[in-house]
Amino acid sequence: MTSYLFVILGAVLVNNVVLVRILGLCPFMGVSKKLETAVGMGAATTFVLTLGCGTSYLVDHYVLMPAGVEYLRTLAFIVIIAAIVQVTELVIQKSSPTLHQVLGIYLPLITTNCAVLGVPLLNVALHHDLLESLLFGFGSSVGFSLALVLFAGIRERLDGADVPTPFKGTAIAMVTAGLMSLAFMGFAGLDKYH
Amino acid sequence: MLTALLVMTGIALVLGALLGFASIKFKVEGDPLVDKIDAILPQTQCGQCGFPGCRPYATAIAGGEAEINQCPPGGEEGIRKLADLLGREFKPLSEEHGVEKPKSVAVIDEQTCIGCTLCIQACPVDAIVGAAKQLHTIIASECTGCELCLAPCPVDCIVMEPIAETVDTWKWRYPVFEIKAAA
Amino acid sequence: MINSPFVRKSASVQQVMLKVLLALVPGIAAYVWFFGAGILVQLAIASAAALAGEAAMLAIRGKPKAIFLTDLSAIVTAWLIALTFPPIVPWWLTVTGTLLAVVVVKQLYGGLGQNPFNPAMAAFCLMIVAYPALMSQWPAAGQLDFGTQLKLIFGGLRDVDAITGATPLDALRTALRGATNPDSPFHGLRASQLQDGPAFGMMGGKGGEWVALGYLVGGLWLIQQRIITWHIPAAFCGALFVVAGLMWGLHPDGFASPLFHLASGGAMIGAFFILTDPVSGATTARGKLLFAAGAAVLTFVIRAFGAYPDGVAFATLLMNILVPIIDMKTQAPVFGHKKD
Amino acid sequence: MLRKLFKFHGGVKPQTNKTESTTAPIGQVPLPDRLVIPLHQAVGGHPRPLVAPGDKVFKGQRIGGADGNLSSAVHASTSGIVRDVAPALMPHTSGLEALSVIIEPDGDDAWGQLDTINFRSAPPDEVRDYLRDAGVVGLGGAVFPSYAKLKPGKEGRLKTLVINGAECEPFITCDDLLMRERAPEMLKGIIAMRHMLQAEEVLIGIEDNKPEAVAAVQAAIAASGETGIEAVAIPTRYPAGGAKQLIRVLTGIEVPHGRRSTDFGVQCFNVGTAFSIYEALEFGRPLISRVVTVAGNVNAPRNYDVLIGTPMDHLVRLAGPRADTDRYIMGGPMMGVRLPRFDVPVVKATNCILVGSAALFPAPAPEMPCIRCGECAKACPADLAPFEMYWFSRAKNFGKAQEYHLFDCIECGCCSFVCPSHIPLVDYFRFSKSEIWAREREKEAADAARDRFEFKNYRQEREKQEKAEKLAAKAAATREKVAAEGAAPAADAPSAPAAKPKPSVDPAKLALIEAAMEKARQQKAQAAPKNTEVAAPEIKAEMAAIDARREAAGADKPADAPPASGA
Repeated sequence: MTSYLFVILGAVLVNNVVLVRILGLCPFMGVSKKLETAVGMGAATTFVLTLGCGTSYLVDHYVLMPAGVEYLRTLAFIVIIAAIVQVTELVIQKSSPTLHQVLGIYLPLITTNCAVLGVPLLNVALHHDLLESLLFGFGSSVGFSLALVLFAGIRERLDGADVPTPFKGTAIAMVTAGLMSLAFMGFAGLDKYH
Repeated sequence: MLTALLVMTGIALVLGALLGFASIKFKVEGDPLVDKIDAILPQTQCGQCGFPGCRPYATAIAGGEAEINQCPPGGEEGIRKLADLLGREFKPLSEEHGVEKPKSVAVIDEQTCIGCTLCIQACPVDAIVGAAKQLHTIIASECTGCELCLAPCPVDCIVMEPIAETVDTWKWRYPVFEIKAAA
Repeated sequence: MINSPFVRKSASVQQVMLKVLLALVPGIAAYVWFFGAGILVQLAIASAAALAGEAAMLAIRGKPKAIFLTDLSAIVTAWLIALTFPPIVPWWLTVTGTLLAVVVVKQLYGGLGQNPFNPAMAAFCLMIVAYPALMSQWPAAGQLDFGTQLKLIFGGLRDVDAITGATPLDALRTALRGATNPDSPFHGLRASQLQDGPAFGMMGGKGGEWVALGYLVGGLWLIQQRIITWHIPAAFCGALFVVAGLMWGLHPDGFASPLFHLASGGAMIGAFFILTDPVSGATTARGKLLFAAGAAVLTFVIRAFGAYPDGVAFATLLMNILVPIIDMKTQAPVFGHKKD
Repeated sequence: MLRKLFKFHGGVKPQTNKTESTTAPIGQVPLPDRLVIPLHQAVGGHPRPLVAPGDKVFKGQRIGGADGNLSSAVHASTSGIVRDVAPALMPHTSGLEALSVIIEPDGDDAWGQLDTINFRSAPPDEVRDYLRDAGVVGLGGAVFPSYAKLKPGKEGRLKTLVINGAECEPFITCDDLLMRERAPEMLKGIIAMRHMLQAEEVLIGIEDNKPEAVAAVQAAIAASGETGIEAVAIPTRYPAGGAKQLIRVLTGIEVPHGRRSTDFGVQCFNVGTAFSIYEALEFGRPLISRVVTVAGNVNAPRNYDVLIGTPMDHLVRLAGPRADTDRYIMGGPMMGVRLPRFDVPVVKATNCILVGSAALFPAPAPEMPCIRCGECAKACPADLAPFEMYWFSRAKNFGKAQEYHLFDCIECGCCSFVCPSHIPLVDYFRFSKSEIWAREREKEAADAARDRFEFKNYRQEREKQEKAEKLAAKAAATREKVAAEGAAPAADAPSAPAAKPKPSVDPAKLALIEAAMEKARQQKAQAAPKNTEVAAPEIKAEMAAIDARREAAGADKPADAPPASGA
């Protein structure tokens, strides 16, 4: 039980997928200008990533491994994720057109979000079982959403700051992301404590 | 090798079926986004954007066929709002579509007007009243300042006049953020 | 043009900052008394570096120098850096840390009032990540004379391990973790026994607890002067006491006492001087309570389970990240919308 | 007996500077050479001018008629000749002009005929209309038409009528002196208001730094023998005289922004308003003068009874302005309005002319960045977070500023007063508010334009269709006709050509043709101006006026300007 908790906690805080593993920076920088869209993107990614982790585990264990074609893993995972993203896009377009427009290019980009591919691959590397895979996927995406939402909160405020012109926009956002990453280093070692 | 092919084909088939199902199930009719864009546009219907009116322009933006910086009456403020709504980067107003001007209304010179009704037909918002061979008048409060009536007038009796500020419409100025270097 | 109001209270940022500096004096006095005058050198180095960095950035940005250099905000940052860094770090480390704080964490965001992160704590975290060894060497009270301190700060003398140890906080944790490990020299020891060691005083580290008391006195004066409100110090100390007390109550031999937590490390300076920084901290009453309590919990977690000797700096930065959302969600109801 | 008082959040205690101007009684002002009476002096619609240049007016004669749902009449302050009805400079920071009636006094100061009304016997609506036409507005500074506030809430009665004699702004003492000298009259006005509102109790709130006023009002209440009216001394703390703050202090009720206080069983009037209501009801005198404090950089600060329209410099001269005077402020130092010139007229909103100099009101130290210290939030009587509103106002992020309740701000100036960074916070809020209002106006205009554009498209579409249908019908008819003609060519064919060569037909037929042509002309005249059908009456009137002008102009030069359309 505790080990499952540590899987989640580790994925959310200690090894935060964006701030510590530095995965998924594209949507992290791109969709964090407004809190509202960040929340939407976080929810979409959480959905895709959790589902992707479960599906890829199943495909890996019940299709690829029995067939002895583990080398197709990356390829197969990309295809699965792409399909899930497509479905998600259709659902969002139907349910929230504004969110769809705002997520814009970033929604299809979830496909190429390295976090979304990286986490299922990490699952394989870490020899997680199905439940652990799901929890790790969920934890990672919650970590991603958390970082994204907090980052968006800071950026909304930074909008009014008198930032020197050369650093306006993405530049100061990168500095901020760096400092956030630094802060998250404070969690180092927590997952090793037992 | 064959196994690999079979596996990938199988995956592709299953996912393809899923996607096909989803695209039918979640089909979207129309685009509510156009309304939101249209709500931001100033409704001058001036056509400076290259589209016949504000709504066509909104449709073009939503469809990705037009840039957000083609509306001079909306000005920088309008572009910012569009950028905000659509999550796009702000761009300065495109020069080929015109420049931002102070808000004006058209005024008909009563002495010169011949009552030809050409301006009435040109006015997109029915802000000109009058009939054939009668004098035309512009309803200042309804004029959007689109300038579309200027060109058709055969005797050039319409001029644009900037709207004067009154005590009611006067705006407080932005407090200058100044720090005197000498202090 | 000037519009109403045409009358104003006489108050200035400079006055606020000056009072913060004055409030640090009792703590600094205790610091000098127990640990030697080396800290004064560090304060001077940090102040000079902060002013230089600020002046350079203001010049580059084309902002008026006189008014911003005399607002004393850079000095406050500098002093907090000097007081939280070990007193014997080499001068270049203090300078680098201060410059990073002033130039990157403060001026790149637009200078005074605009930085989302506490500059001093960001500098501390950056330096401890970059130079973990140098940032973990703390002399014990009265251990080093002024000459040795100067040599350590400016000279090549870096045989540090021989003369300095870890902080009491760090030492205790290492020992407590070792207590359950049969291979460790601390095997079988208990927290209460460990705290009898020469490095420990009545509550916290020897000498360190007096410095903490100095900060407490200065902090209370700041509250009395209405520069800060009671919310953050109270919530921080209260939450730290409760969390530490809870764990200590459950495992008296596995964790240090809550008083020890309050009296050691950066707890007091954090509660009264660092977390209360209005720019990077929460501003609503409820937000302040939440912000400080969160920082206290994180401080304890990092101290007890994490990899770094003290948790205040990281906890501050982590809570700084949360501030915009805390502030947004804890706005007090406005006139006419209260439920009472 | 001590009443339980409530506290409002925040507030400040600026130096009051009130004693100097209370030493002398309310003074009289000699008639100026010229009175400039702006027509728009109160919240609501612009009154219509009722006089023309050259007209002779009596004192108290209505010169501007209330127009629209919420509007208040304006009157001549003295008898004389109307010199002009033209735009004149307003006592407003903008330095803009507005339509004013300029009167040259004849020195007689003669009242016209004055009608009174019995507020006890007359129907309430009539009394309200009477007060509207008497131009009675709130004299506390907000100049809201009083008649509109003299309606009890839905229940038809009111719990508490609050009378505002707090006068919290530094320097201003006009209400203080009014209460000291005219308490019995003011009380009669209050009794009338109480009757109209059916108020259970009346609380007169007076800041405790005005003990003489409290005593005078209490004496008047005792002398009148009325029960349920109480003068309450409240703690001196700015802005206790804000209507919402005073209601809070006296009753504990907080009236939110955008809600009517009558919904909470409370209504609030200024003491000066009560006095004007007395004057109007008792003597039929409309609001043509008010008590104005002249204070600040003058040798003899004092209160004067001033005719509306008196140029301010005429008034200030009586108090002896000092040499270094560089500005007039209308109102107090906390919320006062910087005036564009010295000779702007005294209006109904003028409670004080604060004479300023650089020494008395020095420019604030340079604005520093906000350090989010929260002093402004501590001082805000509306429980707002001014530093957040400032942050987003500065960045012109108005949506966010509104999320922090920008429009709940009463612009009292407490935040700017305490700010250690010397930020003109209130200026940022005024800026944001007026930008938002402008944007709302633009949005409304855009929405209306969209509607009209869509309607025009719809109409054109419909006309096109109708035309097409008509054409189709005509074509069908012709086809039928042709078919019919084809069927019976012998019957009709000779008659038509036969008629043509004969120019002289019988008069009956001629008359018929004439009638048909006339009908067609009429139809054309009716049909052509399609888009005038919906035009508002004023626009039709405007068109008629233009037509008249044009006819007149056309008559002047008939030869060289023939209608081009005729050519």
